Amino acid sequence: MVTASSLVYLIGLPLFGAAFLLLIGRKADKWGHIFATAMSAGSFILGLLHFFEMSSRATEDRAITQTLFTWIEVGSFKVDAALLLDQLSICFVLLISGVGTLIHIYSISYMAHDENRRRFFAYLNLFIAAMLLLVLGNSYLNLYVGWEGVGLASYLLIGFWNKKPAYATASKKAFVMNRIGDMGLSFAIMIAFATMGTVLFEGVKESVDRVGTPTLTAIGIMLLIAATGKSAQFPLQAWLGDAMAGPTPVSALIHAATMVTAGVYLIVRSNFIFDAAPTAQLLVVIVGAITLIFGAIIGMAKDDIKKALAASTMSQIGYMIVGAGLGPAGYAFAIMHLLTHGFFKAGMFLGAGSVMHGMNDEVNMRKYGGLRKVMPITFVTFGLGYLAIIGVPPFAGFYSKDEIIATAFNSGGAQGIILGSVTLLGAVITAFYMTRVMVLTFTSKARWDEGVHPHESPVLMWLPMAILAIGSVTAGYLFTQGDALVSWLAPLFAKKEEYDELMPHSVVTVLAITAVIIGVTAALMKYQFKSVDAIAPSDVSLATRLARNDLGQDLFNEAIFMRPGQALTQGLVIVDEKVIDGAVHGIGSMAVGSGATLRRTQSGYVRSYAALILVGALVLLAAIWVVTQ
Amino acid sequence: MDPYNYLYLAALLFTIGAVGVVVRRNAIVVFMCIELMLNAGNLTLVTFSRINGDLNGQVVAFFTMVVAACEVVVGLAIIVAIYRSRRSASIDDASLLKR
Amino acid sequence: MGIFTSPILNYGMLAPILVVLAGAVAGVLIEAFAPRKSRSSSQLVLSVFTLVIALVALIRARGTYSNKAAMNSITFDGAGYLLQMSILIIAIIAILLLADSDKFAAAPTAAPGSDEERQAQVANIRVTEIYPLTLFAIAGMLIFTVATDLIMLFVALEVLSLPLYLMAGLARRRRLASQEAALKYFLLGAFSSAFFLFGIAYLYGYSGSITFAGIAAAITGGTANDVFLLIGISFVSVGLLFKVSAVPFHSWAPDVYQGSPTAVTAFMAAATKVAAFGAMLRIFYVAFAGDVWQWRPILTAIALITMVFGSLVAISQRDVKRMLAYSSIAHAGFLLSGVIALNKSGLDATIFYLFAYGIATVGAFAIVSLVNDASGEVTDLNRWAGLGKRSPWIAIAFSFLLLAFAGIPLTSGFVGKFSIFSAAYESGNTAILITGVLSSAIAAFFYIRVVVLMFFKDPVEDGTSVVIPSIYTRITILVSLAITLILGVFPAPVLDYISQTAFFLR
Amino acid sequence: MTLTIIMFLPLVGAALLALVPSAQERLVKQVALATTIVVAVATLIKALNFNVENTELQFRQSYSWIPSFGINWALGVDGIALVLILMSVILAPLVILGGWNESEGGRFGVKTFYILILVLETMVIGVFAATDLFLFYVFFEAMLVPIYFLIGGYGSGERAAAAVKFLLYSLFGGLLMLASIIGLFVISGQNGEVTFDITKLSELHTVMSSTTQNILFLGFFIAFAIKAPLWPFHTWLPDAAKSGTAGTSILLLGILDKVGTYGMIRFCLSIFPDASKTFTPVIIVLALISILYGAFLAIGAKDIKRLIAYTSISHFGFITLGIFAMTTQSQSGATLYMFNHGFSTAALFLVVGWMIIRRGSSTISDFGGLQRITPIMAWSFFIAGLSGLALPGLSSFVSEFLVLVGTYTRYPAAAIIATFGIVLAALYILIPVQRALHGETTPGNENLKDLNLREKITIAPVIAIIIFLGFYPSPLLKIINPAAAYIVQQQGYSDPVPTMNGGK
Repeated sequence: MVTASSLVYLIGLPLFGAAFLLLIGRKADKWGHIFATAMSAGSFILGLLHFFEMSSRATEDRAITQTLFTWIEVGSFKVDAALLLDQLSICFVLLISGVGTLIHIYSISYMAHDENRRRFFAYLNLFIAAMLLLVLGNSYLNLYVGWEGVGLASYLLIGFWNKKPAYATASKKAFVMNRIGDMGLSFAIMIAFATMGTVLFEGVKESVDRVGTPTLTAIGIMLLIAATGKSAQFPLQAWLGDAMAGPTPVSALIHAATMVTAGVYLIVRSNFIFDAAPTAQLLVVIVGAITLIFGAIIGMAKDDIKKALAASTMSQIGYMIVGAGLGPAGYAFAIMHLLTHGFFKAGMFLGAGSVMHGMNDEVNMRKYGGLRKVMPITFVTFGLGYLAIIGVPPFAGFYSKDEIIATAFNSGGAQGIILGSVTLLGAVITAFYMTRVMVLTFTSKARWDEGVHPHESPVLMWLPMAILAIGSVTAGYLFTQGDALVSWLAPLFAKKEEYDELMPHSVVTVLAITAVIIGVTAALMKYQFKSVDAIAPSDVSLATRLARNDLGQDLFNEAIFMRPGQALTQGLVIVDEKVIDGAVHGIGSMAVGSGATLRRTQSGYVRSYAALILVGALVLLAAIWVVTQ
Repeated sequence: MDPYNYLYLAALLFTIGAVGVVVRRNAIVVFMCIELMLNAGNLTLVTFSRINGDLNGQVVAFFTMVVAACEVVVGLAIIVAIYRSRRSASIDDASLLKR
Repeated sequence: MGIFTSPILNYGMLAPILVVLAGAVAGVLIEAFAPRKSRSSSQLVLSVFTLVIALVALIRARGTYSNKAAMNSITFDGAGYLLQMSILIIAIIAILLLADSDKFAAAPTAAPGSDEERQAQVANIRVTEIYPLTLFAIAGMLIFTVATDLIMLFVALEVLSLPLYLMAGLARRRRLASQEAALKYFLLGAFSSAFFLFGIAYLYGYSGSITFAGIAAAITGGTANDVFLLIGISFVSVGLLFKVSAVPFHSWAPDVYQGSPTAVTAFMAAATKVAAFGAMLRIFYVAFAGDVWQWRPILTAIALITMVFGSLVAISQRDVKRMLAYSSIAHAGFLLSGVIALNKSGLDATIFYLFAYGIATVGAFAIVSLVNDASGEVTDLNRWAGLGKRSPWIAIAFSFLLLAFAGIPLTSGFVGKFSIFSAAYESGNTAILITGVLSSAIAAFFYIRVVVLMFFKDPVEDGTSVVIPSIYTRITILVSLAITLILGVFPAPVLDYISQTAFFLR
Repeated sequence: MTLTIIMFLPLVGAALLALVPSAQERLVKQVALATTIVVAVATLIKALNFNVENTELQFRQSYSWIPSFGINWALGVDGIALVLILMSVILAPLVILGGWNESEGGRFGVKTFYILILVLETMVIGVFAATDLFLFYVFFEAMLVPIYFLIGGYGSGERAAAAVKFLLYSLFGGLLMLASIIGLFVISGQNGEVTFDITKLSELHTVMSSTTQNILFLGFFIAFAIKAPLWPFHTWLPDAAKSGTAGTSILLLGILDKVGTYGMIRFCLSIFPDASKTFTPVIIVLALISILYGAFLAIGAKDIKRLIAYTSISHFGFITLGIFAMTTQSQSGATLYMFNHGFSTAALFLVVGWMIIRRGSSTISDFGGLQRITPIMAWSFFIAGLSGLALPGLSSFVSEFLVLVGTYTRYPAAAIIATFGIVLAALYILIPVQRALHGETTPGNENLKDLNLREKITIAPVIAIIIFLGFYPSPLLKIINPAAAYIVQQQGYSDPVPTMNGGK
């Protein structure tokens, strides 16, 4: 059927689509979107073929590699342009190209009135290509190319409507914060090459047991930094909220389903490093836990539907990171949550887009309400996603989140209890803020602005939402059926250590469901059964205000990085002009000045010249005398 | 008498001449001071000739006198020319060229 | 004693000097007897002819080296041959500038603005005494470089100086300044000659000999009174350093360069420098070599001060001739490093440098003489602004010569600088090397300033224009440019020739 | 076709130009363009014969020039020199084509502009191909003259002052180098025949005292640090870049400044291995300062051309770091960086030049919203900018990463500090991108025209090269690697082995 030599087309199709659409220009305005969608769909179909092919092979033969050419070879540093498709990457390939294709379809309609739709689709294709490269690269350096490539695509798409300065700034902010994370990845690669002489996943994996723990810890921490940048984890999380400036399909695809989960991929891919570096692993868990709560708290206070969803994304990825930080026990669940999240979060974002589409691009949920009746399909699909994310059985999120909470509780000792409690708390808050979104948007009384006539979205938009909703409903069940996903991925990871169950799985399930009920109830009490103001109340608690301001993350960044950075820049500009160039000019003027001074000795009087000669002669005589003595 | 005394005398004459060049303003006087220096040189030469018991020094002195005479010719020509233009023989007046 | 032996003269070796002297005498006769109308042209023809014959005679004499060319007074050796050749070549191209007699006073003896002067101008009297004067000066220079006894040295110094004093005062315009230049040059020149003579007396007193060989022998012997030697070396150096315009004996140079007629300045700046350094090389290499540890530190200090001083002061000059004067002071510093090196490469390098510098200097002053307005030459640099637009070729030529002075590769100046600093470093003199390159950097500053003025400033319409008065000036400029370029690009033949030829007979 | 002939081809073109009447500007330009294309093709053909297996100098030619000083007209190239020559000859026609109208309105007329460029091209080939130190120096200094007139005669603003600053700075460095060259010359004479042959000079270090070596090394290094501007010798560059035309700036930053970094490899390292070792810590610190300092000043720059100049200072910091980190990766990376920097700077300056011509201003804030008005120009600028921030997939990433990874294996701390430069790079590129391309249309920009055909033809190959080499740098690396490895080995270094236990 399909062989390894076709792997390149997974990336090649969308890459070609992007390049072609950008180069051909306006001529393709009429059909560019279809072309791009076809490229993405082609990638998905090829991915499916590969999946079937792969599942038909024996477990140990499943990973395939395609080497295209030698990319960089200098001395012992050798990196091929090579692609690796294994059980882990195929999951991502399908997620990326599948969800990607759906969002292409959705965007055809969503962006129908944008004069630059062709360009938008080119960027989407570029993103798909870069993201596929990220998950298909067989070395950290290849991954790095995709890693920055998705950053670029994200930059272009966030700033798609860059006429608005705030949007342009948001895109720049995202890119720069990502670059900080990328630095971590660079360091990781450098350390790996310096200590192991290779940057291939395989090579590093083989070398792990010959490298000291401190080195592995360092690599692990650097990879974690990279992950925090890309996946908007604490402390590099601040860009994600602003990234909502991009068109909503972008938020769905890049900033919910795929790109932001790259950090999780990186950590899971590097499982062999983290398994051998407990400190790094602990840090991963801590970062995940902090972000989980951090995002959830922000989510409770946001009135902007997209920002609320973005905060939720942050929080959900926190779950995944926690899962990935739990070692062999958690990797598969992290991936599972990643996949289910891909479905339901993308679905909800598309739903949000659909709402905005119907509400004249209004994003403030306080201006929504009562959309249940006018946008029934959106309500249903969004609602299914909602049930999935808060973890109502048997929806997808229930399975994946439940497993992470259980694994957290069972990771042993005080850590287990703390982690378990944090994840449970997260579940409560998730239920609360998602219910809030749900209520404010769909089920509360209408608070529409005048002249707004909400309507259901066209089929091209609701169809992808429906498909994703089906995924949100069924994915969890499918993945856990006979431990399908866990055993699919198992060959990649070390064997789970047997541990004593601190808490039986059934207890965890009960606790989780209880948490959901608490959260939902609280939200209903607050929003469903009370009237909601169309204008956000200003007499709110400090906590709320803090949460509205993203817990001060921007203030913090501004105070700690931006302002000092600007001051440093201004200072250096002055130093350059006054001190360094000043010194250069100073030397110049010194020469000129001393010349002008010495020039005065030339008085024009013969007698003074004669005196100079006389003195000169005497000095000469004296000097020779001195030398002689 | 110790011939070295003539050396001291010559040195004194030379110094007087040199100082004269520096302090006097009249071109003619300055020029005479230079002549004085040349003659101090001559006296030195003759003295050394005596000390060394060698005639060459005296020969040099003769040449010097000839040269000094030539110098007078050239020098006076220049001084006279400049006096005619400026109606002044003060060398301090000739200070157009400076800096 | 008592028996008079007639001196044995080697006429072959003396021929160049004698030819030039004869030409000078003939010039005087022409001045006295030839009709006024044809004087100018016949003097020019005579002078050039004389110099060419002298050059031919010189070339014929090559290889026949002896330190008994005129008893012990003149030594004709490789170095002398090369120096004399340099002087003659420079003189030939410089004397062509004198043909532009419009630049010289019609009646030098008349007071400026007097009736006498006006009559002379109306009668279109052209001064032609300058040719024999120049020839006399050239003869003095030729002797100066080969003189090996103190009498000859002193006489040659005066023979070369006295005509120059007069020539400095011959400018047609700005006569007061010109006369002032003559007066200053004369008084200071005579003053320094007195030092020189006094020094000679003490050298004689020290060694009991008037020949260089005798002095060298006395130094090697080391039994005589060192104080005499010390005074002798110091005061002789004063005279020589004055001639080469080294700091602090430099102060005449800017004033005289500026006040003199530009053609005279060209000749003086180029040829005198060759002659004075030629004599200096000979004295220090032949007579004083044994005493090097005493004078080297002092001369090194003077060389360093001279380089830096010349370069620094040149920056603030507003007059192109004064600027070139200070530049020549700086170059005197560079040249001194060749003297101090006291080795074969120092000798070779100094001779090459002198020739290259002399040629470029003549060319540069020739170009200066081209920039005129109604009242004569324009030497104010500000009025040179935009010359590149007005007459690009002249500006390019001048820039090229300035780049040669600055020592940019592919010009003769670079090869010269390279070889002379190599020689200095070879003798272990790192200070000279480092100061040399640093002051070259300072010097680059003012050379480039002129280039900027000419090319990047817009011209001011004030009547300044470039006038090429005669074919002769054109020849001078072209020859000097060609030699400067050839010596920069293909210096090998000349360098080889110098290194094979240059030596001192002791 | 020998190197000498290739080298003189531009001069022949210049001579031809001199014969063309000045009034026929079009013909003048065509002749100039044709000449540079011929040179580029000739060089490419020549390069095909280069044996990549061989670490020795190839295409050698040597004729005696000034025998008494042991000076030869000696040419030859190794991989490093060849790559730089290729870069120069490919950029030359693009400069002419891209700045087709730049020469008009200059001080010295159209014809002179192209004659200067062609003369410069000869000297550039000479400076990279010279295997005789003296010959190198001659070109090194003589090169200043044409570029000086190009800046001063055809630029904008305070062009004369900028040109003088450039010239004096360079002359100062050049003279320091001259002092060192004289030193070497004399020492070579004291230890056998006088020579300027760099192969022979590289054996001299065994007889030099370490003090002598250090002093002579400094003479060379400072000259090169001025040329490639390294902090704190950099202040001439922003002025010169701002004042020169875009084409001049490409020649200056893209090509001429490489002579500095090239000189460090060719002369500082091979002639003074011990001194290089002594000064490595200092140089690495200077390189790091340059990287960060250049980046910060680029962020603070208000003028687009000054901005590019400061980014170049940062990039030269990377190159210098790579050279002195002394691993095969960093060394190859540094040379590749030089090549790539040439093209990414060329791309930036080309586009910026067109922007400035259209807008009549080089102040960043005068632009705005160009992406909508002139999309192709904006894209070109954006891609050039991405290349400037070393985005993976573009050529500069490969070189920057090689430098970093190579440096890390020997000097981890330096590599880590340098890596912060990549964050700053994102800022200094994206800030002007945002101001110039995004946002509302700034008044005065409404009617700007997008790139015309000539401009598209110019920028296309540059961008193509940037992208192609990002994915497939092997052709260049194959040429560079042996030479770079040879230099590392010649310095007595070998790559640090992976520190893990047991090895493979």
